[in-house]
Amino acid sequence: MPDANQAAVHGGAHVDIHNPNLQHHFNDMAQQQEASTLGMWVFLATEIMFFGGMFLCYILYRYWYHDGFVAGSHHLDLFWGALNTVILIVSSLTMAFAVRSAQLGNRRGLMVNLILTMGLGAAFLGIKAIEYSAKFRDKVIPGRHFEWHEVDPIGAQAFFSIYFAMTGMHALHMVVGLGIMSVILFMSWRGRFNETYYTPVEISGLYWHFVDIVWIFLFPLLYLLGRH
Amino acid sequence: MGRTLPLFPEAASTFAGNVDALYFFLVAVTAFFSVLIAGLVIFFAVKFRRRSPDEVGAPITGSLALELLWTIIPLILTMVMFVWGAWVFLDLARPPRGSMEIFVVGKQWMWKVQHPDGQREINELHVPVGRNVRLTIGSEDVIHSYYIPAFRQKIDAVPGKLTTMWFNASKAGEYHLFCAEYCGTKHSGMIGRIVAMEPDDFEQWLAGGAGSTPVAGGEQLFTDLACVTCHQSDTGGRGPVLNGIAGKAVLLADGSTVVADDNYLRESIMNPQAKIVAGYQPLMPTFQGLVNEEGLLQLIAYIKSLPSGGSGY
Amino acid sequence: MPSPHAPVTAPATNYLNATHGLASWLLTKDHKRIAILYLISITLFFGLGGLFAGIVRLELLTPQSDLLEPDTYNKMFTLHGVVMVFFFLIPSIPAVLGNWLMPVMIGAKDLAFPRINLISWYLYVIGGVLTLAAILGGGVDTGWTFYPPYSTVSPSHVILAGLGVFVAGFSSILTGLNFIVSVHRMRAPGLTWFRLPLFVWAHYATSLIMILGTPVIAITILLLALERGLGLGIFDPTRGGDPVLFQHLFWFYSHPAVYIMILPAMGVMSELVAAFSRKNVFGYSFVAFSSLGIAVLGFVVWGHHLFVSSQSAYMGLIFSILSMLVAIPSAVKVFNWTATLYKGSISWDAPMLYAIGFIGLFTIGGLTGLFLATMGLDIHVHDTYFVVAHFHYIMVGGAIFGYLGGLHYWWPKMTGKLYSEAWARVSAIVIFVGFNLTFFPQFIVGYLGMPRRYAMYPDEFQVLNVMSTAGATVLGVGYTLPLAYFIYSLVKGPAASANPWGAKGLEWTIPSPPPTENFLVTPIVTEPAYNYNPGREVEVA
Amino acid sequence: MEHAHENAGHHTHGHIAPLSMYYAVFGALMVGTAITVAVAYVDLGFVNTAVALGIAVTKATLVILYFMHVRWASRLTWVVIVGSLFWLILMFVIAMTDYLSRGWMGVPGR
Ligand code: HEA
Ligand code: HEA
Ligand code: HEC
Ligand code: CUA
Ligand SMILES: [Cu+2]
Repeated sequence: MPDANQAAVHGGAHVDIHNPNLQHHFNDMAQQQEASTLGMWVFLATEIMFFGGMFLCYILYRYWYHDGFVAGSHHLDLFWGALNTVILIVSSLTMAFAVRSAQLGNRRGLMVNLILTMGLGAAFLGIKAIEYSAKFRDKVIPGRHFEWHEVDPIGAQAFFSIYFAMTGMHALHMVVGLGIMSVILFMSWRGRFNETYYTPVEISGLYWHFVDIVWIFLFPLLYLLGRH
Repeated sequence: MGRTLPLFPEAASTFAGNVDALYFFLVAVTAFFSVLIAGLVIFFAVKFRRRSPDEVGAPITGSLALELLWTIIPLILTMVMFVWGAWVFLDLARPPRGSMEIFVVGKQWMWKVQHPDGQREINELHVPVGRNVRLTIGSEDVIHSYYIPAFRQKIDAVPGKLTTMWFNASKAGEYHLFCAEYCGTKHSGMIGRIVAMEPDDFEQWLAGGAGSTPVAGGEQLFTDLACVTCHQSDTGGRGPVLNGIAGKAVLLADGSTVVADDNYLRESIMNPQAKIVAGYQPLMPTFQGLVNEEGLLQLIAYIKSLPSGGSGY
Repeated sequence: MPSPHAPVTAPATNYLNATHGLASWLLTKDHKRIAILYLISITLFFGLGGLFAGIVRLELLTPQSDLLEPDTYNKMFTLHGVVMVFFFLIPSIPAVLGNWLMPVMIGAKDLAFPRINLISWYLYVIGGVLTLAAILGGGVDTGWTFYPPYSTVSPSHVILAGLGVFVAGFSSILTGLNFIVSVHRMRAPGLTWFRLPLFVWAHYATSLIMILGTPVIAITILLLALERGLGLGIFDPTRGGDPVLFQHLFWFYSHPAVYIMILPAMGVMSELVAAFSRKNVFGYSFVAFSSLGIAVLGFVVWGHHLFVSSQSAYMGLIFSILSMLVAIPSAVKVFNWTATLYKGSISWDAPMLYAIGFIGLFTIGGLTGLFLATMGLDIHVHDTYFVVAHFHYIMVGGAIFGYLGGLHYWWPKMTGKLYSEAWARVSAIVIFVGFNLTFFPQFIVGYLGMPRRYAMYPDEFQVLNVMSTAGATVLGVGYTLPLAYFIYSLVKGPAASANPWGAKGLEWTIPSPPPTENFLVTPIVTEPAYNYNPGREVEVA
Repeated sequence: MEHAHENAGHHTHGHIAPLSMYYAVFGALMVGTAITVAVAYVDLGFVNTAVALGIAVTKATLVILYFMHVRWASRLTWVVIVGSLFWLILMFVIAMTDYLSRGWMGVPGR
């Protein structure tokens, strides 16, 4: 290959070679930013498949145990579920604002919005905890002590197994999200971001929105279908 | 200690020959391509060996004609394999009507068998030569697999459902029975014998002490488990009459229909509320834990034996 | 070794000696050093997996279970499978050779995310430690496939081992992610897709499988752990679950995963065949696209593991025909490599011996895969030694031969040292002979009907099993030889020139071993890969 | 550094959308949520499911396109998203085909 024709650093790139945020193995900020966002999207693709495995379980058992699933979803608290949906959507909005503030180099806006986002995320988890404890009280925890006096106990148990697996995984992602947000908040407090460099904010935002999207599906699938 | 070196398994069922023919076809294809490719590689590697340190190869980049050739020929060959394999498979998979039906239950680590006439065996199976035999297989605990190499036949025993296999023994003799799906500690001890007997010998064997038949056992259970309280033609009302439902389409409460095959009957007993029969309430309790897999098979046999019924096989 | 081409004295500092101390290795972000970390760790796990294999083979010397209790035997083959698959073969080529070479081959200073690359190695180690903990705590006995409901009730350390696999899975996801982003965003100027070495294509395809498949096994194993640990009812039929659903989810990953194991080896093969016949790979674009074809088609054939599992017969037929189709791109590759040799300038160096071995053994392994994909036949041979022979032919005869070939080929580049060519040839031959003696008899004993995962077996299978055990002994010796002369070469081996094979490719334009940043000046690529005859490109029919 | 700013501004800045867009999308998401909840109280048979899933898909699409800026993203990003969703559906379809076609042969376990 190009034994003979190795050339100097490729043209046009050295302009921002001095940007302190440029890692040495990238040619320029554009390349670095594109790589990071692509990386995040590829990671989200893996997340889609990760949750996808549980959605497949959901589809199959809903098809098998229609009545048990309907009965199970009647047992969930629609009020809390809907409230959590609203909370997450608002948090997505504040997250989007956080990214926008970062794009504009508005550090205060960035931090305020991050804090709002985190607060909403924590509220979501708090409500989830309330819901979970109600389930414990009603003894609809799958396993040996599962109690069910309505139709199709086996199907209902399958429903609650899926319910806990899916919402549990989702909640775990929220917890991770809160961790990431704390780091971003810390970094922005330290003034690490400006309008030329805010990629971490942007890709953390992508993650947060993804977790929101998962809930956008979980809410109707678990709480709503077959209700009435 | 075995000092023999067998190279080919005994063939003792009607379709063993078909499976073996297919096998030989694939062996031939494999041998042909392996020899062809190994031959070419070695031939080229010798003929075009490097003769001076700076020598380079000829500038050949490719050939569309060759690419097409070695796409299409393997494609054709694999399609032959598929069609032939599917043909053999469909034969292996579909028990003919009127087969003699034997119930098999796998549990860690044994195979329990009940014949239609009531004989029971463990880790053995006596069958007559020349008759279609159909096994209905369940599992008490984990997944097992009923495997008779000499018959080239195998099916998993899956807990929570029933599976089927059939064969027609073509040669009297004793053959291996293996559990082929890993099932825990004594998986390799979950083995036994298949004894294929001439029809006369088999009749004699049958005569030697039968217990109660599966149908009779099922009838007994039907009373003991109080199924009768709801499912009796004259009590009318609580539960549907079971006469003649086996093999027929059942209309369900949500408007769909299912065929009442063995697995539907099984589910109706173990998880009755998964599918509610149209016009009835979900009253029937689950019998999970109250009846074991053998009992289930007997109940199913009994339901299928009810007048105007028929399994459809 | 051939006559060293244009000997270049290596510069005083290179990536190996640029910094010193353990911390400089354990905290390195240099893809080449991470590759070395991987090399060491997977070798340890290979030794461990091989140890378990040795125990399995020893037990199978006699029909009775006399050396081991059946329980111990079950743990041995389970651990052998788990360690070999998840901790050796899946990371082997991608994480060692791929990590080392991908940035170099695309003319970059490093992978896109060096820190994530290091994290991925740590995840691998954590996964390995969890699995080791499971082993030391008494082992697992579910088989590497972890099928419930047995795995839900098995009295062994399923959750711990499962967690190990789960964590190692994320290591593999991150590697794949890094490769994909790097290939898209980090290629040197002029390095268009169709100028990439086929090694890069193969790794790109592998990465697709890693990112789309691995998460599914992660969640599957997690669900299994939740079922076992917390009593959720996902796969257990007594709680309404379906054990066959686990099999679907498991094989949705694990069939494509077998292509994670073979595609990188195929990438190595393309490099070896080109370098040792000094010729461009015949039908470059067909070989390149067949990698993608295998990756994509490989995702839709998983049900061929479920032919007797009570899967619907019609779905079985669909899986069968799709499995036939996935064989076509593999066949295309084999034929193209063979054609590459035609009118080449072929040297018989050790890497080429492995390459030749690969072609033959992979052909046999692949074609016996077609026996299994043929439904009427798989009913009989499913879960017998025929299957065991099939996958060892591909995984040992194919993937490991590819790995060893690649390791021999790039060793001088990675370490700057030359190993003993004579010993390398001897070991290639010993491994080839030992391998066939071990696994060929298993085809026969498999068709005879000997089920796999059997600690005891009927007497008449003994002779074939003795042959197999004898072969495994030879094979084990064969594998220790490279270990010995590679280590020896590090101490006493002569220094390697920049391009000892006279091969083409960006990696051969930089010193051996290269400096930390690979290229002091970013290369500009102006020609296709394997351009051994600049300016003379002729198409012949 | 001034140059750096300019150059980076060309390549690295994602699209900066006006605030009004965010509010509009947010409003749509809220309305969608309200509709799904409301529809759940009316029995429309299978239409319930269709509406609920339809709205969920729409909401997700809005989030992806606007909050996650995919509308302005490179073609490659689109490929990644569409590709992974396609893969997911492939898994659903193939696995469910097995379950739906069980029993067609009329042989239990086939
Ligand atoms: C690297 C690993 C690897 C690879 C690449 C493959 C490749 C293939 N495998 Fe294999 N397989 C395994 C590893 C692998 N397998 C493992 C580990 C198991 C067991 C898992 C377990 O249960 O523990 C298994 C099990 C397995 C089964 C299930 C068996 C059973 O349990 O009953 C099946 C069934 O279809 C199968 C088929 C195939 C096919 C069709 C290919 C094809 O991709 C092969 C294609 C290659 C060729 C065809 C050769 C090249 C072609 C030519 C030289 C030209 C001539 C070509 C033609 C005429 C077509 N494999
Ligand atoms: C990458 C995959 C891989 C590899 C390389 C191997 C390698 C070998 N395998 Fe393995 N095998 C599997 C994957 C693999 N196997 C899988 C997935 C299963 C199924 C498991 C299950 O059923 O769940 C299986 C099952 C399996 C069985 C069937 C067990 C059963 O069903 O009961 C047997 C039996 O002979 C066997 C034998 C061997 C042998 C003899 C080797 C030999 O090639 C190994 C030779 C290697 C050595 C002897 C080590 C050499 C030593 C060194 C290199 C020194 C280095 C040491 C240190 C640095 C400490 N294997
Ligand atoms: C408490 C009353 C009750 C008892 C006891 C009972 N069943 Fe039922 N069974 C019903 C009702 C009601 C239905 C119809 C609703 C449904 O499908 O669940 C039914 C349905 C069935 C069906 C499906 C019938 C069809 O037409 O498809 C089968 C088979 C069956 N029962 C078998 C049994 C067996 C075997 C037992 C005993 C082990 C048993 N039942 C005990 C009430 C009962
Ligand atoms: Cu029962 Cu293996
Ligand atoms: Cu496979």
